[in-house]
Amino acid sequence: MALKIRHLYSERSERWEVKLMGELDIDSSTALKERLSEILEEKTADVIVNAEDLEYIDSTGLGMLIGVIKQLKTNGKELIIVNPQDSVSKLFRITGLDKVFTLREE
Amino acid sequence: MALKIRHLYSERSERWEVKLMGELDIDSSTALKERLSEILEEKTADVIVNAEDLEYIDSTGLGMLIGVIKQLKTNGKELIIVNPQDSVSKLFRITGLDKVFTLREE
Amino acid sequence: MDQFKLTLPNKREYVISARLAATSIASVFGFDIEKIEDIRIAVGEACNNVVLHSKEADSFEMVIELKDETMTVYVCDTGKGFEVDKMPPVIDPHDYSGSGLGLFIIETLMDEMKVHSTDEGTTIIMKKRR
Amino acid sequence: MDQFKLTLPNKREYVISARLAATSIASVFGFDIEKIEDIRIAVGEACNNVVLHSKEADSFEMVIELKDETMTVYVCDTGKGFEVDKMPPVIDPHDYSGSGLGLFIIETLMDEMKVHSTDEGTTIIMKKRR
Ligand SMILES: Nc1ncnc2c1ncn2[C@@H]1O[C@H](COP(=O)(O)OP(=O)(O)O)[C@@H](O)[C@H]1O
Ligand SMILES: Nc1ncnc2c1ncn2[C@@H]1O[C@H](COP(=O)(O)OP(=O)(O)O)[C@@H](O)[C@H]1O
Repeated sequence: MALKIRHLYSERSERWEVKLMGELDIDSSTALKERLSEILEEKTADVIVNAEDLEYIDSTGLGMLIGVIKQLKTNGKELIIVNPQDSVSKLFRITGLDKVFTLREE
Repeated sequence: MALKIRHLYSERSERWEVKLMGELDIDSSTALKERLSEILEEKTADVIVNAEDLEYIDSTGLGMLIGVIKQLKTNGKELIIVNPQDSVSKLFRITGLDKVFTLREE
Repeated sequence: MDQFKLTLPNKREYVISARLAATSIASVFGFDIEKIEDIRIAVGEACNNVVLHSKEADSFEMVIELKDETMTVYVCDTGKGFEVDKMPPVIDPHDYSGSGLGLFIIETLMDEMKVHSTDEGTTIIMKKRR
Repeated sequence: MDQFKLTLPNKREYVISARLAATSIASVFGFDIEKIEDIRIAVGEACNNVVLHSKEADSFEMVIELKDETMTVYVCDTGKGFEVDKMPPVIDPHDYSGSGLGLFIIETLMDEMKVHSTDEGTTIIMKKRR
């Protein structure tokens, strides 16, 4: 598969840490959506997405993440994207979605 | 370009060290052939080819290297391929060219 | 002029192959990394639209032309098409719900974009200069 | 069955794009890394032959079919062809001078290989099972 997903719950910071490697596109976003639903059902918490190895995202990936963010918001939780590559931040920037997502360098 | 070539002459071991990164194929083998001609004209010496980042070689790349080996032999010099990846060694093995080339792990 | 044509099944799992073919050709043509990324995303969005909105078509086509300084990409399907003029204007990002950004992204990342659509299918034409 | 067709200019610099398209499709089809590498090399050798021996053709075609457990790759050109029966037997590696290994490599790496050649062109058909 073109997207690898790793997740773990950090007891110390009380949040989910999700690492994405590869391409988040129209095909792989379904797998990520399912994975996020599963873990958030297990425990509702903030989600930190490590995007340093995420090489590609498209509008379907963005749309799926926005759905997750909205769902988290109803529970007072957030999703933060950490260390996106230039090509990925560029897409957030040109779509104006950098105002909707929380992006962070660490 | 699909092949990156780096070379340096090691005074200590008195040989050329050539590092190949990417794909040595029908298109890029011309560039490598030219580079090897140039450096061997500058100084006739053994050539160590670092193949750890060589991701692909085909019969045209093999044929080109054989030409260089033959030319080196007339001067009592050799070409050694170091640390080839599995897919590259496999091609040497199935063609029987592992008997013609010197392959080495370091 | 050098021309490439890729016909592929209209399935979401193969969009990645179209993207890769396009970026590989762009790379041979000598685009820099940032422009290759722009092309990768634009081609992806165009193919996504076929998969999402032209389900009637079993397969679709990507044609790439390299001429002088310009790469032109055509993504053509035989779906039911849409009314290009009735497209809503640019969306407020805060209202975005996963739809309506594809063509906007293409327009922003490429130097030129044109869309032809009839009830026999849609062709999107994108140009990028080196 | 899923079918792909790539038409590309008969130039050595684009062989890499055909290889990449084939490996990307093989990867989506679920081949393991070693088999993907085999396909990459076999497709490369078949395309090299077109570039080297069918210079008359301006473009050539790669067709890929995915069915059940098998990927079939056709590389078709409209060059002058060759006499398949008159092919020399396997070469002694010590005598190798850069020619005559391509078809042997394809035969070794793929599960099946067939060559059809007339004076109107050559098609090489290669099969690999998952
Ligand atoms: N290839 C296509 N076939 C049919 N309709 C299309 C096609 N491409 C775009 N459209 C129409 O144009 C609209 C806007 O497309 P786009 O900007 O990519 O946003 P999205 O695909 O997210 O809805 C789509 O919702 C669809 O109605
Ligand atoms: N597509 C082709 N068109 C014309 N002749 C070909 C083609 N493929 C192979 N041949 C012929 O078959 C011979 C053997 O091919 P091959 O085993 O790949 O070795 P090589 O290409 O290194 O000579 C070639 O030398 C050529 O004469």
